[in-house]
Amino acid sequence: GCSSTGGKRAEDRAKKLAANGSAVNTPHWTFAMVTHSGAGDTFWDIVQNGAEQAAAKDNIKFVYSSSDQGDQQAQLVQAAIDSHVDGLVVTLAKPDAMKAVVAKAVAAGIPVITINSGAAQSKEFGALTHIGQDETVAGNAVGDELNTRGRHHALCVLHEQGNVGLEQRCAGAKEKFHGRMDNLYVNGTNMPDVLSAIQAKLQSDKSIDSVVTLGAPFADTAAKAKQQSGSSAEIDTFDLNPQVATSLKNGTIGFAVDQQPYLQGYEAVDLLWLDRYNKDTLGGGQAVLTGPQIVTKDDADALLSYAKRGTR
Amino acid sequence: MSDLAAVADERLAPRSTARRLLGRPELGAVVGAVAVFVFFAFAADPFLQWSSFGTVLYASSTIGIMAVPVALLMIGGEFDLSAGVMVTSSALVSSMFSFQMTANVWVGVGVSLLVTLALGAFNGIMLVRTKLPSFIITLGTFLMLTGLNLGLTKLISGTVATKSIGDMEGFPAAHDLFASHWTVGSVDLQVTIAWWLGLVAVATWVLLRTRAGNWIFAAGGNAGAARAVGVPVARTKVGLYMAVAFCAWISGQHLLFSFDVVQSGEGVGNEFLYIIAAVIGGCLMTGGYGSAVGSAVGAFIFGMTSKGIVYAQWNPDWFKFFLGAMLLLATLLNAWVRKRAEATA
Amino acid sequence: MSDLAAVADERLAPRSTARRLLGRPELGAVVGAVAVFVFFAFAADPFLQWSSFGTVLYASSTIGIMAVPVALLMIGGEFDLSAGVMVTSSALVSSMFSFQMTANVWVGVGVSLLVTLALGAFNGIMLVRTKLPSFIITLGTFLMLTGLNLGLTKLISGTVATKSIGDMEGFPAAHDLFASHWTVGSVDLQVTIAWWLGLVAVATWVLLRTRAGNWIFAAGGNAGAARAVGVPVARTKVGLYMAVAFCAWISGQHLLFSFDVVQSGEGVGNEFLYIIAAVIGGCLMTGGYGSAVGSAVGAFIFGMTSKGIVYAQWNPDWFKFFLGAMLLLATLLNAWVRKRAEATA
Amino acid sequence: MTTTTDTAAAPLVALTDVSKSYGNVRALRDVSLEVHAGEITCVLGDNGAGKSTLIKIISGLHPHDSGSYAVAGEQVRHASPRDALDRGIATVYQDLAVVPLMPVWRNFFLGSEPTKGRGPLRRLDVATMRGTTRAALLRMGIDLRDVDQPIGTLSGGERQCVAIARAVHFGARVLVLDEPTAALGVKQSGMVLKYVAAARDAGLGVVLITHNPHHAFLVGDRFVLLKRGTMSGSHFKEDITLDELTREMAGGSELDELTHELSRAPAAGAPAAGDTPAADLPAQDPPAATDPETRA
Amino acid sequence: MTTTTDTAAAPLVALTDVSKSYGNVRALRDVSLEVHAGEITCVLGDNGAGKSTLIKIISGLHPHDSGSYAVAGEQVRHASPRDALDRGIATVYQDLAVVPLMPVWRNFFLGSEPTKGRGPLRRLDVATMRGTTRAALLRMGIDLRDVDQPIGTLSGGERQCVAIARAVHFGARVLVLDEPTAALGVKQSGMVLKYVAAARDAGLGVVLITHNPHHAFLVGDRFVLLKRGTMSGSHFKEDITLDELTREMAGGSELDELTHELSRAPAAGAPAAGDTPAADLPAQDPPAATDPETRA
Ligand SMILES: Nc1ncnc2c1ncn2[C@@H]1O[C@H](COP(=O)(O)OP(=O)(O)OP(=O)(O)O)[C@@H](O)[C@H]1O
Ligand SMILES: Nc1ncnc2c1ncn2[C@@H]1O[C@H](COP(=O)(O)OP(=O)(O)OP(=O)(O)O)[C@@H](O)[C@H]1O
Ligand SMILES: [Mg+2]
Ligand SMILES: [Mg+2]
Repeated sequence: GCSSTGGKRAEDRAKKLAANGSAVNTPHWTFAMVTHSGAGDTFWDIVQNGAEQAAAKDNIKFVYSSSDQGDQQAQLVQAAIDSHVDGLVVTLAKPDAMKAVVAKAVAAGIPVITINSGAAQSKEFGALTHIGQDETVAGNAVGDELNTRGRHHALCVLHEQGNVGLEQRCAGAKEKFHGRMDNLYVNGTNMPDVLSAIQAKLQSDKSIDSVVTLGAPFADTAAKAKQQSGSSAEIDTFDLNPQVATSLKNGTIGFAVDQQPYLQGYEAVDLLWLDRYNKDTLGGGQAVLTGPQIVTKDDADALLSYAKRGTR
Repeated sequence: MSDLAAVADERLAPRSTARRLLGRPELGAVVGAVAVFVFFAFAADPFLQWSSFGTVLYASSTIGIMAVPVALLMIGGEFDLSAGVMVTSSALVSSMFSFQMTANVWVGVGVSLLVTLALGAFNGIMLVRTKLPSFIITLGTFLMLTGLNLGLTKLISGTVATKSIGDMEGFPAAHDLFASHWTVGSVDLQVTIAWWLGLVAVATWVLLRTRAGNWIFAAGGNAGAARAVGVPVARTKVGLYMAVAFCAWISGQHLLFSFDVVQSGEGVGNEFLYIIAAVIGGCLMTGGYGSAVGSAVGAFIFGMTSKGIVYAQWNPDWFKFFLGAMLLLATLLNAWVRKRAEATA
Repeated sequence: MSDLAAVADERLAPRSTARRLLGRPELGAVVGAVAVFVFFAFAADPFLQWSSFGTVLYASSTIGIMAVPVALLMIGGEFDLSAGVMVTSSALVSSMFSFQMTANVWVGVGVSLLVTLALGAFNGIMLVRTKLPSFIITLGTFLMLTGLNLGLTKLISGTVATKSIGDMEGFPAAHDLFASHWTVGSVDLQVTIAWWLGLVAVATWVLLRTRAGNWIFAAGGNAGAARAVGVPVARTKVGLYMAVAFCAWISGQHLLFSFDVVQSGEGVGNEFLYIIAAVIGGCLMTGGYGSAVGSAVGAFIFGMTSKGIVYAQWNPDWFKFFLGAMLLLATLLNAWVRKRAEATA
Repeated sequence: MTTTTDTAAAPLVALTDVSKSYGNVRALRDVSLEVHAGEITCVLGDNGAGKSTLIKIISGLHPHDSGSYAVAGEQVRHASPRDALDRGIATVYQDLAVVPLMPVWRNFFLGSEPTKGRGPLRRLDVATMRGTTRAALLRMGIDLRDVDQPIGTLSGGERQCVAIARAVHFGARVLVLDEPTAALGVKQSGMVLKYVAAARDAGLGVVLITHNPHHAFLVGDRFVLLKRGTMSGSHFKEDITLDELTREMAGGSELDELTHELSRAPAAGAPAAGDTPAADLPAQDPPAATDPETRA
Repeated sequence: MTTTTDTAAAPLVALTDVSKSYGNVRALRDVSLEVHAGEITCVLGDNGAGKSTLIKIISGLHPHDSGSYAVAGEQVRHASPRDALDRGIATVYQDLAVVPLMPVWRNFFLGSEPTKGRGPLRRLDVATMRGTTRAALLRMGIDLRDVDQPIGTLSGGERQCVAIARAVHFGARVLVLDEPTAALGVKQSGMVLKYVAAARDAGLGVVLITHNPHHAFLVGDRFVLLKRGTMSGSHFKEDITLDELTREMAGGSELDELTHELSRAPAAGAPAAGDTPAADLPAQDPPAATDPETRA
């Protein structure tokens, strides 16, 4: 039987196909991006989408790889150098692990751009420029926003233990937040565990008045946990996805802080191309910031359709 | 042959029913469970609330549903490292099929059942055909499924998560079956708890009272001997892998219908939780020994411990440390109780 | 007893040296390695460069250093799930001790050796004392170490990573020992490769030519029988866990001295890479059979595959899928070659 | 040589020129054997001669490399022991086919469990299983304390008896026994031989492997002698004497030498009541070639 | 009862009122046993009587629950088989203590490997190990194709011979053998008895378990009879006849009945050359109580 509501047909009907195809006639260069992301992370998925779109436009072959272990990430950069790529985009979540190998890339004449984390080290390592937003700064923005909203006791839900980026987000929020902030580690690959852990936490401490999840997929689960444990805490989150946009719209989620991951990927590839093509740089030696942007109910409507197509 | 009469045997020390009960594999684990419960009852005030009990039961049931077939598989002498991601695969198939075909969600659920069973059969058939260790075979499946989950989801949905099917036909009914919950007094009971207990009951019946159960014990206890007396060892093992797949399908549907959306990267690592539950519950790593009830107790111990630490509000940085220490202590207690029971029985 | 003379035996089919070689466990894996190599030589252009060879060797060596003792442990019939995080623990101890005490880094390295060996001894002694399966014991250690790594690092350093010790006394010398590299022609060879090959050689010698090696095989092949003929099984197992700890220390120091800084959350999951390498290299999951050279070949296959996929620039979403498929194929080929070799030998 | 028999029908089991190698070890070469209904075929031979290998081919555990294997005249190639069992061939293996951790009664019925009820309620008939197991073992002189104890905790001989009782219980047409009495006590050995004879009388074909020429000669109808993987002889009972059989099994001339050595040995101890040491010898296996009758 | 002996010194091994339970199974109750230098002590009994349990206590594999255990007059409590080995007690276990996947020569020397070289270069003396293994087995009449083959691929009897050869090779003061000849061929059984006698003559104390009263009577100096976990008798060789021994082992009266049943059985086959069925019986184990001499 067919469903008369929802589904792909509904989506197709709503979909506006964006024009595609390369607009330049530069050689078919290969750019590699090596990040510290785990597999299947929504944030990095959007970064990739941005990079791919720029690559399509600029006639670039785009190669992505990632590992959440510092030494593995360094090896992946080394593999990119071995493959003689024409440009390299890296994240410096673990700057010390990347130092030597980035220097190697620079020495091999490969232009390097850093994105997301590593604003402080980017220049020192010899990168052209840095695009994005330090996780700490994003965290700070959350702390400020919580203060604005008059929260007193927040819960920071880390969906992976020992992940540098997540720790920075929480630490950044804690730094600026005037109230008390607790950490909660959950097993991000096990959604029922996320649900029951947040639920347990909310049951055991009724004074928690806001829950901050560090990734969009966990916001909805936190909302569910809140509902099932009868708590009245507000759910806030880092990053966007269609569900978060919808929830923002209908008020289940208070706010989301967005770093515009699409921009980080898109701009990195585009700037590499500009460097190759025209020796252009952006930012004048300063990092190019892509956020943080606080997204609330008011912006949600506008962003929903972009989130649905995977670019916000 | 007068001295062969079945009178009370002088070579047997008398043994009370209580002691006999204590000698059963799962009842060692029960003592561990009670200890963990008592511990957290004192260490964590909110732990004794009825509502907390519902949360702990839910956490236990999501592991327990898979721990049952994994325990059976371990009794049958094999592992399944792909069990964790298979749950996600099952949810993804169901969601994406319904969505892409704009079909009633029940169609997706049915297709997912077939696909998941096929995955289980693949594991089993590869195992008996190649005679490689199950660790290697299912590790291969694990990696391949992890890749497929991500690759196919991105290929089809364009993102790393599926689209919401919450507004599609058939969703409410499917939600009721796989992800509903009732409120009894102040306890919120998820339907997974019913699935869990049902599966434990069926598995116990199969293990102890059917030919298949006999074959499972034999296949794990001594595959060569089992084959020699005519037990269809290969068929039994394939069947066990399909049982794992079936439960992965249930778990997967729960995942889908309670969260509407499935993240393609989920499930990795959960296979070990299932194995942990089975082992705490008394299954031997080497096969041939264990019980379904034990796996349930193991899942319950795990659920209580992981949630109890949260209720106790201990420093979260040390979460894993406490988890490890508690599990070790529970298992040690379990082993100690069993040894005592055997020695004095 | 004339017919008992040691003349050529009519019951033995003739068997050439080449065939005899083919029958060795590790040489099955070698065929798998060659196949993977040839495959990527065609599929990935950069794979055949000398510089890539250095990268692949380095990747293999970081797994291989740990795969050696893990293989020995598996031959001895046990697992170590804590091997991955123990590497991180070792690096953390070394770094934090030196930094906090403002001591020469060699002091930290020494303390780290002692602490890591103590961790190994803990695993081993718990195992032989409690008689619980090693899966459970080392799972407990794994969880506890994961928690300790994070908890202690945050307690001491305030963040999830240690402070840099790159400017401390003794660092250059320690860096030379654990993390230097030479450039030979256009190949960049890391010192870990030397450590790796050295460990393989020592382990092979121990396994095949010493009493300890005999005991390792016996402890894994039939612990009861070994005990009955007087083999100190418990001591052998504790020793094996300490060997794992020793290699974890080497790996940990490499991690520290090549990156100055250690992330407390790393290492989780690597234990399986070590086990994979050992199993691909022909170690039996059930113990009593395997070789150190095999584990090296297994690590090499894994290194080639994981880096080869990157060199081939395949869609990264499918990385895991390719990895799983390649591993399965390599192991299948390995098993097939061995079977053929045995049948026609 | 064993092609013509008085039993008219095709033999229950007929192996012709069967060979089997394990890797480069040639365990069997061109061995032929026939098993007829109501007859006991004894396979005799030294350690490592290939007797168990032959058994394993008959019972479907190993496929044969060459030669032919017919059951009741029909050419077969058993893919698994199940096939052989389905053709009515029940086997007691030397390296006992039991599952150590399972209770005795489950082991007894393993692979042929009786059930009751139907459909989803079909279940093991546990009461029957326990009862039958206990009774079958009692008949063999084994009084088990508890049929629920794991079979791995039984003594070697008790385990052997379970395996034999099981094969006898399920033996439909052919009963194959690999050294059934090796681990058994005096009483149990007698029981087993009685069972073997009873099975033969009931019309079953029996293959019996034993190192004891006396046991063999007592119940056997034909004797197949293996030596280092090849057939070194095949005799009907009427064609051979116990003495010849023993001598052939022990490899002939070397035995005498040994007998002399041994016969000196007991002299070091106290003299046996009534018997001279030499008179003891015939009664036990190895130097049986020095049977009083033979030497006289 | 076995307290006074002609050998003046303290017995090599003395167990007094030893008991042992496995969980709720009382396997042994108040058993006493002495092993003297230059004597062979036979432990006899039905299946499941507790013989192997007794052996395992002597060899340090299981601790005893109560009673005392003295080696050469000194009270001991072995924590592991290593302790017993260090006190010169070498054992052949019924459920063979071999590691199936290891080569024969490694199994042979397992736990007592000879080494050469010193310091870090100390290594197994592989040449000696292979050579000794091969030679020791050849002496037992086992001509191994390849001492490098995994011991698990040997036949049951071959494996048994390796275990015996090992114990004999390392046996310093006491040699304990649990049914060593059960799986052996005619020739090998003779060899083993010869070894046992030789060990005795060399001044070792030997404990021999067997189900064969003939074997026992041939070489034994004292006999300990176990029945359902308790001692049912203890005799010197001079106090008992083979016939009495056999009768006691088989449990007395029931045996005659059995013998009659069995003696009818072979009559169904072809008549044996020269011998009557009844005359066959004495030569084999179970109904040995009907030895011609006895019946006469
Ligand atoms: N799986 C195997 N792999 C290699 N060789 C084997 C295997 N099984 C048996 N053999 C060899 O084949 C030969 C015949 O073995 P088999 O077990 O058939 O002997 P047997 O006649 O039963 O001896 P026994 O009387 O000692 O039981 C032996 O020499 C043995 O070493
Ligand atoms: N590990 C164990 N657990 C429980 N019961 C055991 C165990 N080992 C042996 N038994 C029981 O103890 C009794 C004595 O066993 P043991 O092996 O000593 O007998 P045995 O005299 O050697 O017999 P056999 O002649 O058959 O080898 C047996 O009834 C057996 O069932
Ligand atoms: Mg045999
Ligand atoms: Mg015994």
